[in-house]
Amino acid sequence: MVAVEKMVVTEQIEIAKNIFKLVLKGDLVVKVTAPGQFVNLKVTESLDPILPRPISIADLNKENHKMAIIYRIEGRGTELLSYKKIGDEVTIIGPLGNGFPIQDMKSGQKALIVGGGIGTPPLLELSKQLALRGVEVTHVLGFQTKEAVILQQELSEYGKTYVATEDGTEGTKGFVTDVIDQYELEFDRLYTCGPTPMLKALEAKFPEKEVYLSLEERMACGIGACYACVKETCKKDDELGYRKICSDGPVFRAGEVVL
Amino acid sequence: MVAVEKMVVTEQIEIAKNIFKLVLKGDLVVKVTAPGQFVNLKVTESLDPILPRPISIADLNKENHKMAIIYRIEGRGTELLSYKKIGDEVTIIGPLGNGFPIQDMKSGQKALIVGGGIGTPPLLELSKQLALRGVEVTHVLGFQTKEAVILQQELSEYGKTYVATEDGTEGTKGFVTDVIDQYELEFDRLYTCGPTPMLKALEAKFPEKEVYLSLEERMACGIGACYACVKETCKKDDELGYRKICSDGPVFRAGEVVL
Amino acid sequence: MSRLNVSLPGLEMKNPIMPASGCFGFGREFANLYDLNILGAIMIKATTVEPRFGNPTPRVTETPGGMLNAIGLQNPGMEKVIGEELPWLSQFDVPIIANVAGKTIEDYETVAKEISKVDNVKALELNISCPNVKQGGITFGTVPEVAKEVTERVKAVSEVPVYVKLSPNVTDIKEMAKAVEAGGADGITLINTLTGMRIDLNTGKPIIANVTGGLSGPAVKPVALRMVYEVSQTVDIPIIGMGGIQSAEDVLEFYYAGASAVAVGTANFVDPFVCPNIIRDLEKLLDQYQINHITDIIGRSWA
Amino acid sequence: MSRLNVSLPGLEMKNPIMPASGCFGFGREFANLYDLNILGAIMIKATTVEPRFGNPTPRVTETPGGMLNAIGLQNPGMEKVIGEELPWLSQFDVPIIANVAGKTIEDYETVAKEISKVDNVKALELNISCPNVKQGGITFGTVPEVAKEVTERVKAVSEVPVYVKLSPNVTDIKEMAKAVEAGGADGITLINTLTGMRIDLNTGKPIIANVTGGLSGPAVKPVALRMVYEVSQTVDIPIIGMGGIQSAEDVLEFYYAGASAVAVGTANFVDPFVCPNIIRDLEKLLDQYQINHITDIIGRSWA
Ligand SMILES: Cc1cc2nc3c(=O)[nH]c(=O)nc-3n(C[C@H](O)[C@H](O)[C@H](O)COP(=O)(O)OP(=O)(O)OC[C@H]3O[C@@H](n4cnc5c(N)ncnc54)[C@H](O)[C@@H]3O)c2cc1C
Ligand SMILES: Cc1cc2nc3c(=O)[nH]c(=O)nc-3n(C[C@H](O)[C@H](O)[C@H](O)COP(=O)(O)OP(=O)(O)OC[C@H]3O[C@@H](n4cnc5c(N)ncnc54)[C@H](O)[C@@H]3O)c2cc1C
Ligand SMILES: Cc1cc2nc3c(=O)[nH]c(=O)nc-3n(C[C@H](O)[C@H](O)[C@H](O)COP(=O)(O)O)c2cc1C
Ligand SMILES: Cc1cc2nc3c(=O)[nH]c(=O)nc-3n(C[C@H](O)[C@H](O)[C@H](O)COP(=O)(O)O)c2cc1C
Ligand code: FES
Ligand code: FES
Repeated sequence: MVAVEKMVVTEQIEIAKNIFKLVLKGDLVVKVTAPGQFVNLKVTESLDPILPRPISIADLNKENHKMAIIYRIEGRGTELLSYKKIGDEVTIIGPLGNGFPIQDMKSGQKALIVGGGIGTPPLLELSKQLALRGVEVTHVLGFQTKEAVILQQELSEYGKTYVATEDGTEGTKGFVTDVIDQYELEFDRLYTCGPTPMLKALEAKFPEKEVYLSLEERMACGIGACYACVKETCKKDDELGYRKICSDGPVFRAGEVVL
Repeated sequence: MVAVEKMVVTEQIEIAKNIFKLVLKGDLVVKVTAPGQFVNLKVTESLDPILPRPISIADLNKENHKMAIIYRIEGRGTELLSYKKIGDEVTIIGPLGNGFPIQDMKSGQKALIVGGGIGTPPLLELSKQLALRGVEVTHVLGFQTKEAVILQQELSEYGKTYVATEDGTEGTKGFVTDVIDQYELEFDRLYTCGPTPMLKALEAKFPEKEVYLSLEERMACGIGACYACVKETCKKDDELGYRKICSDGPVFRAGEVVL
Repeated sequence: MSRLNVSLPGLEMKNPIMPASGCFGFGREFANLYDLNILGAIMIKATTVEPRFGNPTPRVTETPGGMLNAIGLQNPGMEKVIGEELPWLSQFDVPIIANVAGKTIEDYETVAKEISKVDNVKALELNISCPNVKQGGITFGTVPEVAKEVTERVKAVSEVPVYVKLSPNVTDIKEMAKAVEAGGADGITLINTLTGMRIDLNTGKPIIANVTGGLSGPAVKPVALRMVYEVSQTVDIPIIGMGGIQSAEDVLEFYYAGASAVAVGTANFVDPFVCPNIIRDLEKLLDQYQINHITDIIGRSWA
Repeated sequence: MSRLNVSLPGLEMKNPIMPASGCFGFGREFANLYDLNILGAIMIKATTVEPRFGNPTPRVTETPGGMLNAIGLQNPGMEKVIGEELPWLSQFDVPIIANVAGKTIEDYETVAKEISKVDNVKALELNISCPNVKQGGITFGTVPEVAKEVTERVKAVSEVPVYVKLSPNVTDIKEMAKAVEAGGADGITLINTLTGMRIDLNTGKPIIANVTGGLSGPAVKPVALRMVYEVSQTVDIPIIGMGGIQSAEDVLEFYYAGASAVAVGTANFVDPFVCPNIIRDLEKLLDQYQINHITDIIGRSWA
């Protein structure tokens, strides 16, 4: 169930250029049901900016009621967020969305987790939970350049982690798909989050496989009431013809909605 | 000359119920030329609220670049101001206005200083400077009730200080005019700042005397450019027919503008 | 006795607070958050004859103190709204105001006729003012004669009172109000959104895929108040005011301006619990300002 | 060569940034703060035939993301403006745009004729859109035929190019723009303020003594951008855009929408140094977005 809560900042660190990890404490954490869920975050109590920002939950610690989010400064909202100090309060609406399906993954099965840029954060909690289930996890992360690389070390804890950079300053030069080819990576299921071109490439590359994509769109309500964040379904005869990213997603099976 | 400066909070204390003293440090302080000048204060860098708040300078220390303002929580702006902590920055536009004339007051002359409620703060610096010139200062302060009394002690340092409260919980029961009658207070010049009914009463009571009133009006620019804060002149044949409170005032000789 | 209960044509309400159309879907999402029974009424999402997908995305963006939307009246169509959404909503003891939209007058008639038969639909809100639909829509809302005609024809087929929702994008809102009153409207709701735009600095192109969108939120509150003030003194039918309401204080302001009830739109996105919060705070505010009953203050600002 | 210089009818400007009428008086106060020579132009306070005292106070109040004003065109009258203010302004190498207002068409003609003779007045801005003057004013700005007539008659007597300032309080801003273009306008400035209102919770009465006031500031920016976008694609004369500009980024947005220069109003009250700051930042912004010259991006948002 969705709650609104003033959560307290317990940590704020810049983990890469303009990319921050913010740890928040509050009761809302215990309501999170799946990796890949997100929250809607009010960066200020004032009306400037007015709308909350959707940010994925990157790391969860239900026991001590903490969760981490990892965000990049994109505009004014995330900039203001980066000024929050330990002890400050942040109003959070969440948890939102359905997250990645993991209950049906069995010990010994292989999951390939592919992250692109600032799409990587929700994959951290995903990987942790999969590993906990005994799933064999492999990560492929794509970034523009060395300075933008995040979570490589954290993810390595749960499984082998490859990195690709567009300019070749770290890992394989090229894209995540180049890494997958290069190392002939195999999997029972692929989970991914990142820029749309990357998601499209993966969807096209593995038409026969089980691929789960986490999507983004500009949102208002975040709960499914305003129809801001819809995507058309791929099947033209779908009963609804559309899905809401916020409440039906943000994670969809590849082939469900038009990217 | 008017400057815009981010001044730093060095002190913030609640001196009476919902009334705060805020001390700010910055170079702007040395530009202040007279007691009774004010500043326009941005309570936030965001656009909520958007307009700066006019607040009088209550106390000045040019040597260490500090000034105090004393304000009451009236609405959202002053409420937000009250949350500022030591080390926070506040954007100040100022100094503004002309303040009280004191250069022509000579040692030994008598000044009666009359403050009403939250109009009292600018009178503190005024009294200090008059006392420094050897002027004999007497204060009469009017408040609604005991809890609202401010600056009684501070002003006592510079001269005798009477208090009136409407409900009689402190000092004389009644208004400042009652105190003046009761103690038959005499003066060469009267300076006052407070609610309009009080100013009107004083203006009417001493038609033959030199009375200086500090006025308020809703402002936008604070520098005389927008014509938000005009008052009609009393003399119908006045060349302009109006005065701007922000730049021609906020202090006027009684009889100059229509209250 | 409650100090907040309000009676308007067709509507017996516990309080004058209702979510605005398009900002609350058909209530399902918010029903997960709180008990909808506490609401005065619910204005459901615009309903058209056929299902509509709406506009391409991005459909929303933020502006200083407000937001733009160009949803494009996405809705599952009259049949599903009547067959699924309204029956589901009937579990709550809350009057439903059905927002009716269309491309032609016939569309309005069709939806109005069918949807007004549903038990829990206690009033219609004719959306003749949606700026985000290319055909029809906007003209109805800006030409007094056309507005009057739509109103008349819908009144002729509706089984419940008809409120007409006015667009603020007009030179003279009073003319529009008089026209729909003459057309038989039982009430007026206003304002819908102001047409606005925002441009992406990186691309130089409009952020909203539909190019322009409707501006809502606190930024438009002064315009909404002015229109409620003008219209309430011009017509004899009640007004449901909206535009930027975020707090119980804002509700008072709309009442002083002349509203008889209010709707809350954008604020539901900023805080999904805003409606229950306002209802809770409103009672306290009446005490603070020594108001006996909310209806006592309608139009207090009038000269 | 400068990347910011802009030529418009009558106006050779170092840059496209100018303070908006009514937000800068006649420049004296701001001249104490910075060298006015850096400005692209100055739009001076509305000038009428006779001196005007304006409306009772309170004349301004704040709203979410904006403000309301009802100054009521206070000004010292044509004679003093021509005899004192403009000569004083002539010390600066900055073109002056004289904002002309009146109650009757004859008033406009009289002021236009006289003020356009002054050397440093390089253009007129016909204020047919001030919502805060009870007689005349507002009608001129909302009826296309009347707007056209005022424009024609002023054009006939003016010795400098004439820009017409449009009101946003209209159903169809394109109609208005076409009318004044047909009337011979050399350019269009927009937007003036949106009519709005705010009520004092303690008294239940309007805060602005004039009851309603003009809404300006960031809150109106989306409406202003939309109108610049619409009008710039409708007429062939240049547009000076305004409404909520606070930063160099905002200036780019107006250029993308179709403006050929911009004016800054309310922001001068929030930061009196906003114009020099914008001019400084604009150059950097051109670098950041790899824009060669500011005029290259006019209307980039058009489809
Ligand atoms: C489900 C979901 C999960 C996300 N998770 C993360 C995350 O873990 N880390 C992270 O850094 N970013 C994440 N994003 C993107 C993040 O929401 C935007 O970067 C952020 O809203 C930008 O806000 P801003 O004020 O800094 O930028 P501005 O551009 O100033 O924002 C203006 C408006 O546009 C919206 N907006 C801008 N970019 C986006 C975007 N890409 N997606 C949705 N709305 C946008 C903002 O919410 C705001 O309403 C996620 C987005 C979605 C939809
Ligand atoms: C020259 C001058 C000196 C002042 N000095 C002091 C002082 O030393 N201490 C103090 O407590 N107050 C002083 N005031 C009053 C102070 O400006 C207001 O109390 C304050 O602006 C209220 O802001 P708010 O956001 O809390 O209230 P809100 O009511 O939320 O303010 C909304 C708007 O109204 C304006 N406003 C509200 N009340 C007043 C008012 N009385 N005068 C002018 N504008 C107002 C605000 O500036 C703001 O634009 C002074 C006013 C003036 C004009
Ligand atoms: C996302 C969104 C969708 C809307 N959809 C509708 C709609 O379907 N029908 C309608 O009449 N108004 C619609 N509106 C307008 C609102 O009902 C309301 O009139 C307007 O937003 C002003 O109120 P607010 O400032 O409280 O949001 C919509 C507004 C928003 C923000
Ligand atoms: C206090 C004030 C006074 C104004 N006076 C005038 C005026 O005399 N003539 C005029 O054409 N516009 C006047 N305007 C309108 C502005 O020039 C401008 O069109 C409007 O404020 C929108 O721009 P902004 O949002 O940058 O303020 C005034 C605006 C304000 C806020
Ligand atoms: S953001 Fe409102 S439906 Fe998804
Ligand atoms: S506040 Fe602008 S002239 Fe006084």
